[in-house]
Amino acid sequence: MKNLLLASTAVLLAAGAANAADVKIGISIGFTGPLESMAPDMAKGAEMAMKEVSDSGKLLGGDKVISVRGDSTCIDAAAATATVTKMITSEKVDGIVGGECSGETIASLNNVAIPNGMVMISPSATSPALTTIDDKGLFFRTAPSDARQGEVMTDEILEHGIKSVAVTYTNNDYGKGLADSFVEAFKKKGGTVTITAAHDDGKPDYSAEVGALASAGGQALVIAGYVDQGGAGILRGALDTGAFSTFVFPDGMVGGSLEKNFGKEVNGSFGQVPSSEGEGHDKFVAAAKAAGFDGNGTYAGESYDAAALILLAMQAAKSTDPKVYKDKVMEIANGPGEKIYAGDLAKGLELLAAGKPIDYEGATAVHLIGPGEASGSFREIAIKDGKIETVKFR
Amino acid sequence: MSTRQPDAAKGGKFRAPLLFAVMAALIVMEGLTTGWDSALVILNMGIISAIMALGLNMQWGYAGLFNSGVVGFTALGGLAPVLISMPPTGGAMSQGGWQILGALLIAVLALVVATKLNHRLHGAARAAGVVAALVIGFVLFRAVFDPAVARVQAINPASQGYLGGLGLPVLLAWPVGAVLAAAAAWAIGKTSLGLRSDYLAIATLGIGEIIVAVLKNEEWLDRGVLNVTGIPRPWPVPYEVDLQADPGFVARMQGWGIDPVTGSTLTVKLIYMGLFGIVLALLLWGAQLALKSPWGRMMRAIRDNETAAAAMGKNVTRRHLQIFMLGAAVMGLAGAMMITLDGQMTPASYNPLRYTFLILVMVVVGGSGNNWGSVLGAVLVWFLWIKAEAWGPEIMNLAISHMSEGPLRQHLFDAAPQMRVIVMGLLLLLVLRFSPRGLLPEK
Amino acid sequence: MIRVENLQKRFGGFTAVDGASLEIATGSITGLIGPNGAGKSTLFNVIAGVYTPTAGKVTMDGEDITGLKPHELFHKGLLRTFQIAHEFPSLTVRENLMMVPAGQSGETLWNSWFHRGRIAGEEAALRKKADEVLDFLTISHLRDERAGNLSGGQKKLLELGRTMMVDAKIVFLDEVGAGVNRTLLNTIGDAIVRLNKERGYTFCVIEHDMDFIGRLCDPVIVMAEGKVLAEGSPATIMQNEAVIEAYLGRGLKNKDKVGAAV
Amino acid sequence: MDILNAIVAILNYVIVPATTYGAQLALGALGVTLIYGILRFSNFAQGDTMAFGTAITIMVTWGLQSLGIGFGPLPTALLALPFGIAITCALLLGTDRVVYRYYRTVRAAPVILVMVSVGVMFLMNGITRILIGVDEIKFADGARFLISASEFKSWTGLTEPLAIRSTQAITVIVAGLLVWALFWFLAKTRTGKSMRAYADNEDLALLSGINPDRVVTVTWIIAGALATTAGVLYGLDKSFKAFSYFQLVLPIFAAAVVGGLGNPLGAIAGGFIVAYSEVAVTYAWKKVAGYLFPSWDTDSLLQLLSTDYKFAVSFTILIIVLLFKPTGLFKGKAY
Repeated sequence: MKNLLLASTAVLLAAGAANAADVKIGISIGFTGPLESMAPDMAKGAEMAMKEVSDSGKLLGGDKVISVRGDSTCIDAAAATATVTKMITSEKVDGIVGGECSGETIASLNNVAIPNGMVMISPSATSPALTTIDDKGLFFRTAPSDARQGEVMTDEILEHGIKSVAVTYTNNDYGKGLADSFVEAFKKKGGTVTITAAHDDGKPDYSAEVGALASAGGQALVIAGYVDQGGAGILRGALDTGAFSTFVFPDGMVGGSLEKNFGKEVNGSFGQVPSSEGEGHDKFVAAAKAAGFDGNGTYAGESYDAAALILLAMQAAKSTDPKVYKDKVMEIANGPGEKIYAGDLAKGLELLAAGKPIDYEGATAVHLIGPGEASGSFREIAIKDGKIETVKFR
Repeated sequence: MSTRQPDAAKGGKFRAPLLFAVMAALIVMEGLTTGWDSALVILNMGIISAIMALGLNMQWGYAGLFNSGVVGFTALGGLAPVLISMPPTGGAMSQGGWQILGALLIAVLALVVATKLNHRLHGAARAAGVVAALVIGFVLFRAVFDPAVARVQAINPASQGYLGGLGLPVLLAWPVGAVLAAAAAWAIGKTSLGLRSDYLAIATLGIGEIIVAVLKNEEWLDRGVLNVTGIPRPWPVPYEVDLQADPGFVARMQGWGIDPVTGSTLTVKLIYMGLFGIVLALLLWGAQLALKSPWGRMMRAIRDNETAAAAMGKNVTRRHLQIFMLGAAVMGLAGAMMITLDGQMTPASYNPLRYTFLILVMVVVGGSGNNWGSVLGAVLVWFLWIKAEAWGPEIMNLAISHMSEGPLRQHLFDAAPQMRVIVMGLLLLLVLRFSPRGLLPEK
Repeated sequence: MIRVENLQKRFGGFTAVDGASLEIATGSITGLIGPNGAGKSTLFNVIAGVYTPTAGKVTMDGEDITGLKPHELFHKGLLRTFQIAHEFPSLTVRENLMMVPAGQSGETLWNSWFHRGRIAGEEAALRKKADEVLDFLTISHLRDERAGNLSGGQKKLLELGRTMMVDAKIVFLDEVGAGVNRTLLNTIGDAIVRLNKERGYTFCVIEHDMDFIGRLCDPVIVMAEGKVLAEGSPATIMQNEAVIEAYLGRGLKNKDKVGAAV
Repeated sequence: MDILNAIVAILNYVIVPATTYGAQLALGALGVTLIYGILRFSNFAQGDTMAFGTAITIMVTWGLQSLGIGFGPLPTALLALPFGIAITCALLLGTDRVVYRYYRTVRAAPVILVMVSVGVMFLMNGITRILIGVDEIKFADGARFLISASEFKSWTGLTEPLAIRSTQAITVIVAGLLVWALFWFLAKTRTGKSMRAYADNEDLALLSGINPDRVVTVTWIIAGALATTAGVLYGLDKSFKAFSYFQLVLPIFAAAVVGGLGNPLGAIAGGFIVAYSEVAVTYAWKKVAGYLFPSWDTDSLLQLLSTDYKFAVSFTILIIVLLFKPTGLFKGKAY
């Protein structure tokens, strides 16, 4: 105990030694817990944006950006609240990228960020409940709400001539919310949903779920899950048992591991990711590869954009005070002005410093609507020859 | 158990005040170094953990019942604020609410009939009768239940889709949470308290999981994984934004030289602390009186030796049920308080590592059988659990600072958050080995 | 006092008690002996409510008490001690005694919070009674010791003391002498005789130490192979051919050895 | 034809996956039950022991693969398995020496040992993740299918597919061999007999000259081998993820308790009971019913319980069994 205390004191002293003029950005995502495998790529995405800005030396006259990682656990609202409280009150961060899951995000937003006037930009919380939250203009997200994706997916499926599908979703607010909005939209347009079955992430075995889905039948299987999680388990089971041959992949399922682990087995399947036309995505993936992580990792690009938005808004507002720069976020994300893609942050900072407007596109073609959430322009993808290929943009 | 150990209570009567002073000093140090907001967040959750630990201490410390389903009781308690204080969903009752309640009644009736048949009939007729009652009950239940649930869930699914609550003050939900948990404990106790130690531990582990599974999947009840957000605050607790908008408050804070924003967050947390503190004090008062009374003596006797206690005329089964329900009620109360503090119910967040095993560590570290020990252990362990999250990476940084950049270093850095579970494991093992009666041994 | 009729207890295929019938007279100190595996302990445990019998009946003063639970038997005045001492180790010696009496109002949670005055009065009386018992047993000096720290013999005394906290009608003593030194055994023996004489307790004693049985008990009941073999005064039992056979096996009839063996 | 289709559907979605899963659970439950029988406590750290053993095996597998060593059509991990077992056993024996042995010498109550195993669970949980991280890892190589769904369909002309993965076959075969070896060991060898004697009556066994340290050591070694093998088979068949293995302890306990703690035969039966009921109770029987009774048209899925309650199924069985047979179906022990 005593040694631990000494250690912590030493750490605190060390932390205090950082340059007071530095900009600190918190990253509050679930490094432990059920989505722990997604967190490292997301954090690295956000940190890449910070490094880019630091290296450029152009943020508010050369401020360095320091990343403060915190574990939100994704599922434990109390732990997430404690983490964010610590970030705001003791680390004195100037903005937060996070949280990861919707429930935890709502908790830290309501309990800490809003009362303290802190800006939070979530790269991955997609619950429609966040649309209506009274956030005092402090909360944004670079991932679109589930409601929009449900409609996009419906159109896509019907255009493929598929009338009846089975749906499985990861048993959390993302999966359930997406499945709900999809099923509603799909039924409204005349489609049939044979079964809506949940699957839990990180569970040992999915034979039962696959069995139930197969028995219910349908022309295709919609997997509203995560490609690094239970979604992969379901997909593997459905492929191996020959239960389904066509799959529909929402954003959580479209990622590097889909190509890597399934490849040609899912030829002919299709899906969509929140993204739009442009060079941003490719540039981001290439930069990520150079930095040693997977830019196609789920929500890695959104994390990059979340961090970049905060920093660019600071530059535009000429202030690191969240209460001031929060008003610039929408302006930067939605243009008008020169388009800034991933990797162009230095240029963006320069333009802003010169008083010129920019339209931040970033890695995921950021466009914020309504109360500050991604507009929901989607890239329809199809799997051809084991590769994810872009079909068109919606 | 550890009762044959030499008396660990060295330091005599100053031991407890001293350790509590250390605890206070840690919180104060946290306040001075990291910030008072953070210190109060830890303390408030620490008090709630202390109440959970008190509940578990009643079961494990007084009576020797190994309950590894704490998570289930806290989750059930957490349901109460939803049922009590959320506004009712318009039309939900007429759409299917009554029908759902009717279906539940059918389920209960089927169980009662099956139990009665089990007592009345014999041999093959018994098996056939019980199975028939259950199957017919189940089919009827599903026939009535499923369509009603579908209709309720169809009501504005993005933000409602459940029955909603009664719209009453949230403070009422605290005792209700206790009652809910106690009711569940009654049903569980009736079926599994006769089991021997390890079997009870495993059965409760499973039951805890079942309760959480129900809360996660019954959307008509609590929106399941979609979570219920915006649970109103209890009576004296204001909202920060209201305080910040109140010129009187802002002036007062500025008069004291405190930033109004910080002042508002601190005020809210302090009021919560007061509320929780009152509950904890009441519980401690009750638990101490009970433990020191002949009731406590009888409980300890039952824990020490069930056979002998039965031979001395004590109804062990009934007493076990009593203490099991009492402990569960306290856990349910803590669960309701926690959901009130969080302002939302997220059923997916209930995992056994955090809500069962961590509470167990608190009780053991504090000193099982000692109420003050549970409180001390809870706050200390909670403090450590939160701080280990920060310390883990820092210690790991120190350890790997000599290493050159590379995949191994990156790997170790990424693994650093796992240090907190290792710290907890070590703590539990060290206490069990070297101070099995905990920091504050039972008197 | 206690009448056992045709009692039978089977565990799976094994019959431990096979139709035993016996009677324990009011005011007696009845000894129950028999070779290992004779079924004494099982019989004992059936009477004490630990096991339910497969067949047969147990009555107490004419009332059927078959299959009652241990705590219910306690309320009928039937108390017992254990072969391996069953003290409450973390309670003090005095607490071990004070917990015994039934109907303490402090055993109700409500009273422990809101009727503390009444409890205090009852506790004072109980404490006084416990101290008297400890005096009687000559272990007053141990009253604040944790029972777990007592020696084997002291624990047996404590168990005997627990039966004195209430007005027991009959007390079953299970191998009270096992693992107890001679001096302490004499103390226990004296206490039993005094309780029998002064308070009118009926005792049923299982014991291997024949000296002890011979000094205390009359009559003595002998069991073998789940049945009652013989009953009578210690002296007649020692001479009984069937008893000797049961202890030493057929073919060995050297009576000199019997005395040493049983 | 329809009947054949119905049978194949049941085989494909119920029998084959449940048998594989059951074999994996059975191995895990055997470890739990052996430790309970001989060391007299429920080992809450079982799931994390499996995770640790698998993590080591995966690391050795990577090493072998980088050296270009393979195992033909079989997964390389089977070659690495002995190393995984050896290191896991070393860890378990070390844990026993440092942690558990003390409690045996002071003859602590079983429930204290359960508590201690919770501490060990925390520790192993952290160690495994620090070693190999938190990501999902797939390490199966070699041939993927014994019978693939499309091949089966073209051979038989049935509408229903049947697939048997090679990992499923390996699981059942290896588990079968291991169980046979374990029972042979317990029944025939001197050490095995002394272990059984020790489990039946510790004091008597000690009196008859059995060396308790040896029994304990052998028990941990067997438990380590069972846990590692179960974990590796499971990881081969599905994938490795530290979090899943922690979760796995729940059905494993259910299996061990349903069968009767301390009874090896019970553990195996329990494993299959839990696996089959999880799959069968949540299976939607609509398709099978459609084949068998073509005229019966129903909208219902004929699903007893939604898959959400998969875990609840095993524990409900557990509780029902405990109510009617408090020491499990095969008469386990209670200390």
